[in-house]
Amino acid sequence: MLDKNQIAKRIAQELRDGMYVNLGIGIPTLVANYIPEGVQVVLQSENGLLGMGPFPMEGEEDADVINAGKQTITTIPGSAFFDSAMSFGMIRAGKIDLTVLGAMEVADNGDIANWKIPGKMVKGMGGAMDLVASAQNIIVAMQHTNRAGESKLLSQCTLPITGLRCVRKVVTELGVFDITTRGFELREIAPGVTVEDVIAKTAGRLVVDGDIKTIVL
Amino acid sequence: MLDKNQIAKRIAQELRDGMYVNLGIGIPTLVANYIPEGVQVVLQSENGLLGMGPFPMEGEEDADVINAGKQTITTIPGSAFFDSAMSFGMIRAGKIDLTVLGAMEVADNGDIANWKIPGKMVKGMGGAMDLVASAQNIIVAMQHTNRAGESKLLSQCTLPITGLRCVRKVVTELGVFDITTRGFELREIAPGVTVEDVIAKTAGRLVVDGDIKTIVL
Amino acid sequence: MSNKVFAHASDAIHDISDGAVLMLGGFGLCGIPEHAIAALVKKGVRQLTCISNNAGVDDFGIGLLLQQRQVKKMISSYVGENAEFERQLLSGELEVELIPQGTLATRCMMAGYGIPAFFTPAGYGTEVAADKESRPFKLFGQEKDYLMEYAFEADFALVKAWKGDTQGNLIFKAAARNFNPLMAMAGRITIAEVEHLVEPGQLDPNEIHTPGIYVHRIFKGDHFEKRIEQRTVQAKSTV
Amino acid sequence: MSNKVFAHASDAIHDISDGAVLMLGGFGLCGIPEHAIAALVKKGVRQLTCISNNAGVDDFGIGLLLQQRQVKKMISSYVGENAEFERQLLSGELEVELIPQGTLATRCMMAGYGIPAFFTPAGYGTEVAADKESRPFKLFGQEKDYLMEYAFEADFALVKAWKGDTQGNLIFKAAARNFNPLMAMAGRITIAEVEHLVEPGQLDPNEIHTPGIYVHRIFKGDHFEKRIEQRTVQAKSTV
Repeated sequence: MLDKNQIAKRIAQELRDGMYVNLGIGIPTLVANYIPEGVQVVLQSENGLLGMGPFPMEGEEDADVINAGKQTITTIPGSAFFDSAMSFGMIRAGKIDLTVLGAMEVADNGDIANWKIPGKMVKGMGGAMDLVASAQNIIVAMQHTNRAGESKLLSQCTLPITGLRCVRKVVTELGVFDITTRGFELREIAPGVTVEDVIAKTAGRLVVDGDIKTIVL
Repeated sequence: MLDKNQIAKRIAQELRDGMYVNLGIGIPTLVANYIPEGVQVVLQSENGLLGMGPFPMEGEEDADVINAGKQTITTIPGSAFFDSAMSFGMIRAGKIDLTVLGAMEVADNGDIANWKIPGKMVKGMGGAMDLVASAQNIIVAMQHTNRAGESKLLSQCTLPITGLRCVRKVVTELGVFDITTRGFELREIAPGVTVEDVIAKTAGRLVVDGDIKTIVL
Repeated sequence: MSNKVFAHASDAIHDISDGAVLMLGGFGLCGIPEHAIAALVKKGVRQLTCISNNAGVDDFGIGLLLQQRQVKKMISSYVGENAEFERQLLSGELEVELIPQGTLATRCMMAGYGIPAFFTPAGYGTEVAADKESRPFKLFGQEKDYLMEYAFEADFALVKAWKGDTQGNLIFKAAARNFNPLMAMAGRITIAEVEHLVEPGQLDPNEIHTPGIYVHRIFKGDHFEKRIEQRTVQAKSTV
Repeated sequence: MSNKVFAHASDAIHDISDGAVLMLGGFGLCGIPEHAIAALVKKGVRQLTCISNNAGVDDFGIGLLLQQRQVKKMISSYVGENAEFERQLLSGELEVELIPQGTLATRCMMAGYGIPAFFTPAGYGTEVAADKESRPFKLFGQEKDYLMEYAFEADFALVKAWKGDTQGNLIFKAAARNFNPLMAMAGRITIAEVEHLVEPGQLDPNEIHTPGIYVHRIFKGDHFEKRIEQRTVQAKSTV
C-alpha cells in the first residue's frame, strides 16, 4: 500500500522533461516534491502563473504571489504571469501536457466526479470543470475507497459529474490503472497488495492481464 | 463648397473632450489637425495603439511605431500598445466614441459601401467591416459625388456593402447631413452652396426643413 | 481632458445603488478592490449581485458585504472559506450561481471584446450544461462537444491594479492580475483602485495591461491591507 | 529542460514542407518574421497557405514568397501595395480569401484560447456573411445581428518578437505586437524570431506578452531590416 506521498512519487515518474503540468490541490500538489532528477517541468497555477516555485522563505512571502490553492509561493527564472482568461485559454487549447487531480469518484469510461456531494454545502467547481474538459492527459490521484470503504473506481459515477470520459490514468494506494475502452487496466500494483485486494475494492470494470509490475519508487 | 481640409475641420467640431476616436485613412486622418482648443481626444489606431501622436521628427522615425495607414508616428504621454484582437475588441465593445470613415456610397438608411468595386482589383476590407459593425457613432467624410458626377448619397448602395444601417452623419463639400429614419437630413450647408445644389446632387431621400445653418469653420 | 481621477473610494462609488450588478476582481483575497468594498460597506447599498471568482473570508473582501447582508446574489466559481456565506446560503437569504472558473473569466473578457457568445467545453455533460445549447466542433484535430456561453456584463466593475495613470491605464502585479483586467473590460462603469497613481507618460506604453479606454474612474487606495489567505513558507532553518 | 532554441532560421523551419498552412505575424511590414520568410524562400517550399493580415510589398515580407511563386493561397484582410500579388491574383495563379481584420485577429486568438467558435458583428449583411450562421444577441443593452466565426489554426505560426527567453517567453515592442501574440497561440508549432534572446529570469514575469507554453521554437535573428512602408516625418525646420 502506498501512502499519500508515495502516490505522489509514483505519479512524478510520469513527468517528462519540458512538460507543462497543472497540479490540483491535495495529493497532486505533493507531486512537485518528487520531480525526478534531470527532469524539468513548468508548473502552471491556473490563477495566472507559469513557472511556480517553492514556498517563500519565512518573511519573504508576498500577498500578490499566490497559487491556485491561495498559498504564498515564489516565481522561478522563466516564470510568466497572465490573467485568468489566458490561463484557462491555454488549458482549453490543450497546451498543458499533464494534469493531476484528486477525485471523489472515477468511472471505468473516464468520467470523473470531484466537485459536489448532494446534501452537503457546495463550494463550487473552481477550475475543475475547465481542466477536465480540456486537459489532454489527466491522471487522478486518490484513495481507492471512500471513508465508508466503498470503491471510488466505479462503473458509473454516482455523484454529480465534473467531466466526461477524460481521465486517462488513476493512481491509488493499491496500484496504477490505465483507463482504456476495456475499463480500469491494472498496470502496476503496490508492494504488499494482492490482485485479490484490488479486485475486492474495485467496483468498475477491472482488467487484470498481461504484465503487472510491482510499483518501484 | 468645402475643400478636404474644411470637411475635416467641420468634423473636428464634433469632437468632445475625453473622446476616444478612430480616424480612417484619407480625409478622416486630416481631422486630427483641427482638434478644437481645450478639447483632448485619444486617437486609436486599430493596429494596436491608443494615444497616437504626430509624425516623428525627421530621423526619429521608428519602424515599430506605425499607425493603421502604415505611416511612422509617435506616442504621447498616456499611450498604450496592445494586440490586434484587443484593438478590435474595444471597437466591438463600443468603447470608441467616434469613428470617422471615408466611403464610396452611403444610403439614406445608413448603409455604407467603402471596400470593393466589382471589376476592379479588390484589396480587402481591412478593419472597415469591424469598425462599421461596431462603432456607436460613425461620421462619413467624403465627396458628395463620384468622378462621373453621380451622387454618392443614395437610396440604396449599388456597390458591395461594408455594413448595414450604421452611418449617423455625413459631411461632404456641400453640407452636413444627419441620417435619421427620414433619410439624409440637411443640417448645415457649405458657404456658397444652395439648397438646390444639394437637392440636385443627392439621390437618396433628402430632408430639407427646419433650421439649416451655414457651416462656420 | 475629462477627469477620471477621484480622491476617495467613496466618491468613485457614489452612484452605485441598491440592486446594482457588480464585478469584483481578485482571486481569493489576492488583488481584490478592498477600498471599493470598504466604501460599499460604509454606504450600505443592498441587494447587490456580485460577480467574483470567490466570496472573500468572513472578515475581509466580499465577506464584509455578506456580514452586512448587502449581497442578494453571488456569481462565483468557488465560495469556500466563509462561514457567514454558508449560513446565508443554507438559510435561503443568499442566492448563489456557480460557474466554472475558466468560463467565468472568459465570459467577462468576451464582453470587453464585444463578443456576445462563444463555445467552451467546460461543463459539457454536467449539470452546468442544463438548458444550454451545445454542439460539436473540431479544434487542433480533436472533435468534442462544447457549450454555448454568453458574455457577462456588469453595471460596475471594481478592480484593483498595482499602478495606474490618470488616463486609466493599468498595470497589475504578479498573481494579483487574475480577473482584474477581464472585469475591467466588462463594466459599463469601471472603477480602478491603484497602489500607485501616476501622470500620463510614466507608464511604459508597452507594459500596460488594461488600456485606459476601459477604465472610467480611478483612485489611489490609502493603504492596502493585502491580507494573505494561506501563509505558506519555508522555515529559514531548513535552508 | 528540453531545448527550444535554434541557431538559425533555417533550422527552426526545417520541417515546414510543401502545402503547409502558415500564420505570419505583422501588420504591413511592421513586426514581420523576416528571417523565417527568408529561410522559406531559400528552402523553396511551395503551395503554402499564408494567413497574414497583409501580403508584404513586392520585394519584402510575404512579397518575397510571392515572387518565387511559393504561395498557393493568401488569407488576409488587406493585400494592397503589391504588384506581383495583383498579377498572380488576376491570372488565377493565386487564391485569396479576404477576412475582416478584427475577425482575423480574433479567430487566431480563439484557437489559442481553445474556443472553436464565437460571434462577431463584422460582416453581417455583407458578402462576408455568405453561408455563415447568424443570430441576434444583446450586449451592453444593444441588440444586433452577429455572424458565427470559427477559430483559426495553423501548422506553423511564424512570429517576430522584440525579446524572448530560452523558454519561449516573448515581449513585443510597440505596434510590432499586432497579430504576433495572437498567431503565436494558434500554431501547432510556433516559431518565434527575436531581436534579443536572453536567459530565463531576465524578462520580468509581469511584462511577458506571450508565455513560453505557446512557443515551441525560438531563434535570434542576425539583423532585422525592419523596413518602413510609409516614412512620414515632420521636417526639423518646421519646429
